[in-house]
Amino acid sequence: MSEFATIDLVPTEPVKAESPLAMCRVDVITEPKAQSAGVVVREHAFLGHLVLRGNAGDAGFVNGVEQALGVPLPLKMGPLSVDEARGVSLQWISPDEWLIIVPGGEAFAAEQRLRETLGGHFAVMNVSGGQTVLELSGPAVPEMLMKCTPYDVHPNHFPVGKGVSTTFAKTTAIIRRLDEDRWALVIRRSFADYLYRWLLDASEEFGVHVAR
Amino acid sequence: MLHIYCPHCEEYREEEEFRPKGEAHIARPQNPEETSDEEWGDYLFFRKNPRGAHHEQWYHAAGCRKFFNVTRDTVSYEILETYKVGELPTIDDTSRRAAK
Amino acid sequence: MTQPSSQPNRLANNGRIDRSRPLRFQFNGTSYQGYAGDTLASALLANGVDVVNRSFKYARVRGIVAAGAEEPNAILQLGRSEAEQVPNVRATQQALYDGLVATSTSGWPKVDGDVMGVVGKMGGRFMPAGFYYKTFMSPAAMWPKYEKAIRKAAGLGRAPRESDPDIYDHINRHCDVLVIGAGPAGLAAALAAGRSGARVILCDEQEEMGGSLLDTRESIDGQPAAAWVERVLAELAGVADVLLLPRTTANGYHDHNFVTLHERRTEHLADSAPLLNGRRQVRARMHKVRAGQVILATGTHERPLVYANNDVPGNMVAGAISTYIRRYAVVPGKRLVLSTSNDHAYRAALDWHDTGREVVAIVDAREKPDGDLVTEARSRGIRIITGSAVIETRGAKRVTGALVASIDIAGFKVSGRVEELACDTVGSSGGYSPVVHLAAHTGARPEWRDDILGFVPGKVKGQVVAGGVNGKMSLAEALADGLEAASNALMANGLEAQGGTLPKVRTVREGKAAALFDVPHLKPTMRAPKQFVDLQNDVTTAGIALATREGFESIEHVKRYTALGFGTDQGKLGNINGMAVAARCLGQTIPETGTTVFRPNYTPITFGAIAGRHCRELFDPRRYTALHAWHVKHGAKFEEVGQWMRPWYFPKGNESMHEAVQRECRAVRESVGVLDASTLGKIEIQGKDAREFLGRLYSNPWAKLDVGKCRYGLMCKDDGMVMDDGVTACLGENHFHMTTTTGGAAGVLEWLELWHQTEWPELEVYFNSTTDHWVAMAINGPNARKLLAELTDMDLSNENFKFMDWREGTVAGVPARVFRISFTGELSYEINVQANYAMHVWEALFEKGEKYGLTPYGTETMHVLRAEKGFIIVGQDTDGSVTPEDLGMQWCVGYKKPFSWIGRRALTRPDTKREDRKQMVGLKPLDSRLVLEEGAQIVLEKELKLPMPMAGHVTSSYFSPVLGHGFALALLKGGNQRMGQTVYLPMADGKVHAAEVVSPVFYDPKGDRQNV
Amino acid sequence: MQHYSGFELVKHGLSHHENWQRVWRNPEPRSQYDIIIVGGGGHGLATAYYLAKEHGITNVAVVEKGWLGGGNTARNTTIVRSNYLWDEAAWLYEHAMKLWEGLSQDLNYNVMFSQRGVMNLGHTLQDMRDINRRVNANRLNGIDGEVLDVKQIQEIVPLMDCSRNTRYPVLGASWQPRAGVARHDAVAWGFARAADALGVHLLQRTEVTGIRTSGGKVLGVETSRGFIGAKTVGVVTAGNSGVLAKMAGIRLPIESHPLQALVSEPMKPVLDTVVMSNHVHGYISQSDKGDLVIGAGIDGYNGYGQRGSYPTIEHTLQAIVELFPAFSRVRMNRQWGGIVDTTPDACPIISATPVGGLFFNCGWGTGGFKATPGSGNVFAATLANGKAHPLAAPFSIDRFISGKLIDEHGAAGVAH
Repeated sequence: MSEFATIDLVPTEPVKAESPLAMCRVDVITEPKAQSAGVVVREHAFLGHLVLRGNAGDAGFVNGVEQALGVPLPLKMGPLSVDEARGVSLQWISPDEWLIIVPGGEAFAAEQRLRETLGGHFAVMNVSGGQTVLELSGPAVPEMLMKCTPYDVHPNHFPVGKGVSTTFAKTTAIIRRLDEDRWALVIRRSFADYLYRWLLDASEEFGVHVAR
Repeated sequence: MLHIYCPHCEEYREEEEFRPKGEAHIARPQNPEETSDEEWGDYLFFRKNPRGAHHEQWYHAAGCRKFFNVTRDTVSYEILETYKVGELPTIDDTSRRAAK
Repeated sequence: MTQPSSQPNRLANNGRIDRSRPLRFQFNGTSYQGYAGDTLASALLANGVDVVNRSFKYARVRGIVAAGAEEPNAILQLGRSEAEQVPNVRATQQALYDGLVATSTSGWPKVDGDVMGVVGKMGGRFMPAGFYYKTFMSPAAMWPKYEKAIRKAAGLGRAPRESDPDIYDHINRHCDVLVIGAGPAGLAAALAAGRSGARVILCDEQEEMGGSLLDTRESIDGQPAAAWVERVLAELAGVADVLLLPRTTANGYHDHNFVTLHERRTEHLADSAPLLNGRRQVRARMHKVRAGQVILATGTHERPLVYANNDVPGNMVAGAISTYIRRYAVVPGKRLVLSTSNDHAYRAALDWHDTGREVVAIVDAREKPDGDLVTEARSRGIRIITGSAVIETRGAKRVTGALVASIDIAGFKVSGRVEELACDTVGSSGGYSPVVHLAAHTGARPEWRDDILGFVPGKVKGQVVAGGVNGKMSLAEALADGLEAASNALMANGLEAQGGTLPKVRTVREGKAAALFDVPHLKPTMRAPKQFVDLQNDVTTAGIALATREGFESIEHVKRYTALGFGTDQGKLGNINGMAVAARCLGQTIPETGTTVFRPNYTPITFGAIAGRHCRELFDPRRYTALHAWHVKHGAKFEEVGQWMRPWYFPKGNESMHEAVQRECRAVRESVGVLDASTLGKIEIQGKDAREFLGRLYSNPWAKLDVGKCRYGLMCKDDGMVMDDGVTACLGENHFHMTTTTGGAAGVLEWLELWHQTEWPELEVYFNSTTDHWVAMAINGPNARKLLAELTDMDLSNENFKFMDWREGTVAGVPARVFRISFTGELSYEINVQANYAMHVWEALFEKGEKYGLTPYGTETMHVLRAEKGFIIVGQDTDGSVTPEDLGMQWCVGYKKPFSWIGRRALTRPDTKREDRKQMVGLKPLDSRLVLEEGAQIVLEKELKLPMPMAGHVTSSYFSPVLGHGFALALLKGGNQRMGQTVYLPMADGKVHAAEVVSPVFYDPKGDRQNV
Repeated sequence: MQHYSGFELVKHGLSHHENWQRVWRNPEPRSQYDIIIVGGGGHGLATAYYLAKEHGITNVAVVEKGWLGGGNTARNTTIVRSNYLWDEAAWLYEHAMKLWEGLSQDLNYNVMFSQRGVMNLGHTLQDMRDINRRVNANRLNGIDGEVLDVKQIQEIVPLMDCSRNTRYPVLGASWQPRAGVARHDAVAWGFARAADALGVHLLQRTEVTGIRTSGGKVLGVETSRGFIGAKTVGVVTAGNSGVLAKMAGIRLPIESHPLQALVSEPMKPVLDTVVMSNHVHGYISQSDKGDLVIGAGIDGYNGYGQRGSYPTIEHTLQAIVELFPAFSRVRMNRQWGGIVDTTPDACPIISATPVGGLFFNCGWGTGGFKATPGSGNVFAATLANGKAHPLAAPFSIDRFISGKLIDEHGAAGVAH
């Protein structure tokens, strides 16, 4: 009798997949060209999203995570742990919770590695179907974000490589700063339509381009 | 609008990220079946509701999803300290009077 | 270009208006011309318009008295089209734009020939403060008619009756230093802070920054003050972390230095926001600022003196006269009499004199005024009457003369003979009140200072005060105070002041002001002509005297009884004078009488700006499942549950809801139907204490649930009342999958976290929401197994996949967890797959399901089917006052569980033990075609006699196609004892329905159908 | 008591209003009263008035730390209705409603009670079930009320957006025609004037600093003007009940929260009834002066600051603009906060206490103003007889021990 039920939810043979934005209807004027847009929105769909829970005070856990994922476990709010090349990121959500994002289809492997490496009290939960990532770029992104969140996005307060979970319009979102002028949002599937509409509306004055 | 220091996120966040949860440090009786109706009613409903320093529980709903405690003046709304669940407050009205 | 002659009061040169940009506008149907840079008020004065409104209570004619936010009279209606109407615009704060259309907000048939005016003149005498409390009482039946008349007479402008064409938004800002007010102190502070590398926001409510520097006679660094303003603004504009916000009013100062700044972005351009590079722009934007330090540099408001008939057009605040002359090149009259208690107001006479128009006299309340301005006035040969004041003005629609008399301030009486001076304008000044409003918003009581005869702000944490609002009245003091404020604010932010240099100004020597507020008259207060304290609300010295004599002695009582300060100007001109009058009537000092608490907003703000973009589809999130597009495509009608949009029913052709639901029900009972169950909350639970934890939160036992099994659970609050329910599956020894109600999901997760974090942190368990991760498709009906078999290789045999089992496998090639649970009582499988692949599986189901007539069904059919089985819906069949036992769910209560689970103790309280509590029963209407109304109240007596005792109510009610009759679930007092009895339901239409009390399980009581 | 009428106004007008008498005296406290009422708000003053009028007890003092009617009486949104769900609450509020209907005449003071109707909107199917349930219950309790469909709503409130375009379309409403609004300050002043005329002492600027007891019985109150004795003390101090209870060593099932309200600038009549929506959290009416009077739910945290959080104001106005898009250009003039004492079941506490002779009337939450005459009336009877008036009995503090709550949070869930 097993302690945990694990399952790879990605079909072996390819079937139609739909991202949370598949149903969204766009009804604001968008810029035809990314160059002329103040805000460019691009979805990174179908990535692997895992929630990791565990005891940050336990060195075995901390080292185990790094061993399993190849990136160190962030131990405080803010700085992301990222391996751009492998498309792996690790974000502190709370003192005993982290968000792992891996390339599409790799969530199960990552979970397996963690379960093999880690001992004691921990949890790994797959939420890949429930979240998606929106990349935001363009000169107007910071000001647009100020219309969405009370969190201070000034470079002094929100340096490159930081990620926070905060209030976004009338729901919540994770905001990440990827580099000087690239940002990312991690949003929940069922709120995707609302947030997408909100984003396009907030971006309208700057000119918004949706990259597909 | 309150500006609240989250002891887990270790920075100030806007009130909109949090939800107030009422009086803190209300422990559930260890042996509920042995409590009198008065004791149980007291645990469920009766509150200190002070005018002054209030030890209250908040939930960082949009952030780290942790419950934590706040000592807040219910008249000036000044936040005197925030501390984690399991820790004890260092400030109450007596200590504030002494400090003055 | 038209000649200034078309604007009789416009000067040929000077001023900050642009004579090369004439603008046409309309006021009360007449067309006028003004210039870019005008306010509506300055343009009206330039055109010699004296009467702008009728007063609120006495309908007296009123003109413009001030030049800014403190204006009480010039409250106008703006807008050409119906949708663009804006009520109650203050003409002194409205920039003129081409095509502006304004009308008075009162006056019928026209503002300067108003019939109410007659009523006012006569009736005024019989309408003292609070008169309506004393009359309109009998006969009682007449009050509604009186009230109708009162309402018609009241109010200023009118609301539009069509939707606002404009949009508004919010922006969140953070800064080290927020400077409010861009006058001398504010500019000096912002410059110093900006140069020191701080994040600075500087806002000012006016069209142009500069405040008093835009119309001062003084110079800075040897140049006109306005030139210094331009230099400072230019430098600040070049600093990256400095944000300049003109046309932006700090309207609310909230806790912990949170300040709302209302920026008017297009109100100076047109009735509604024009497009900007082809894109919509917002009419107004609310900046929500969290500031490290707030520097209040809000300056002062000049107090007019209070004397008889001080409301006749042509009576103005002295400083406003200077503003109109120097800033707008408008002289609001021909012959000026100035009545003052201080030196500063002499500027008005000098500015007037500069234009070549006549200054009849300066009437100074002081015996021996001196000081530089006095000397200059003397040197110009202007007549100065000392120890005196204007005690009354003459004139109907414009001042024609002023009665001047020497007065004894201490004795509060006229001490000498009265002289009448012919004039058309009376400027008055009783001193300067610091603008303390914002500081008062956070609860800080203003403090009185005798040296400046005014209140200054009380202490607020993180607030620094600078300039006039800090009692530093002269230009030199204000600039220095601004610098000091900046360095204090910077220090508090851990920054150091750099490059702050004090500009050079020549100090103007001013003599001490006299403490004069309202001016004595020859007649006693109650008999003298009206002396207005609060012009907008027609509050007079007599009204305040009456209030205090009747016993309204607290200033709050005086305010409320007389309406002092309740206008849209919040008493900016009148409050201090009113307090002074009350103080005199009560024989107290002003500080003893106390101040009143000012509230947000500093000046009124449109609802739209406060609401921002959070309206219509952005008012609140709508949540959708991954299958929503399919539901829409297939004509679903939706029901909103929580924020979720759930298919309610799927009408075919022109089916009614009833027909559709009956069809869907039959399909499920007879063949197979499918429900999108994705909105149910899902919580994944891992950890070796997960089982123990479930046992503590659920009312029923969990110790012996095997891996591969599911169980229904009830959750209670610790008061014993049901809060949520759902099925939880044991995925592994230390691994569970919990489901909750759709609306309860977030609350339940928070509930689990609360108990774990605050009561039992020692339990090794973690929770996380997986609601959005999974899509759940519930196939229900006798053919459910056949259908599923076509899409999966799982062993679906009843032996190996029993009711309340779950199995793992693939469905339509997609990895899935399948739960054999049923909310309909039919053979049922709930297929859970990762949301991204759900549409593929759903479509595959319909492909294979065609031959079985697979029918999509919505929440309404689900409700009927579950109710036939007596399954409850938390929130519909319960209301926070229902225990598991009330629901007859003792089978779901672990009385023997070792741990006293949440809610257990409450079940033994006296009231929860009562036999006659409301209990869940079924109701069978005696008329089988009848469907009882949900919410119908149950009584035990057939004949109606109101009031009559009620025994319960219907919680759920439907027509059952399979039973062939209507049926209902109800909560009924002592219901368990009433089986078989007949109860009655009296309805609004007078009908009284009868129903039999039966078991709540109407269909397949043994549960055979779900076990096949 | 000097009589008020239109005729008197004219008469006094001719004498320049120089002969109006004081509406109440400022007496020196006696050392002993039969009954002391702590709290000079609407409820306390009404209690004093009915003690004198209906029970002939005039040796009564109302002890007020500030000015009469200066608490929530001066800070509420003046809505009066009685369409509560549960019998006990409905009976109490209907008792108040009947008193409201003759109050101006009874007090000879125009409290401007305007029965313009109150509408509670439903936006979901469950809202409508709850509305049906409540209206049916009201009808059987002899309280007026009906369920309106969208068309009927539109006729009563033409400016409201009843289309499907709103985020939460209106599905229907409950409607109580006899409900309405009143002039809040006038209620306090009217009761004060009438009570004073019957001999009651109104002691303003007199702060209670302690409650003196002996042998489990109350002896009187310590005040800023010295000790004042009485064998019966009734505490009616909304927003301060906890503080007073502490003085007597009693705990209450009460938490004090800010309740915010706001008004627009005055405008010509545009809304002739009271519209409330619990689902989108906002309610609105128009005062006789022309202001739109707007409120919402309470703020989440405990507070005695008479101000709340800005987001509450934002959400409220979002709801109002959602219901009335034409009001988007209307401007908010002033906002403020009151302090409401909330109980776990959103019903008041009218109760004896463990201290003999000491009674509390508190916990009215957001519903206090509408109950003013009824609350004073039953509390007066309770104080006069030393035992609960039948309508007050169910509101004893014991219910929080026995569990017999009157849960208006439940299906009724209608605030204010």
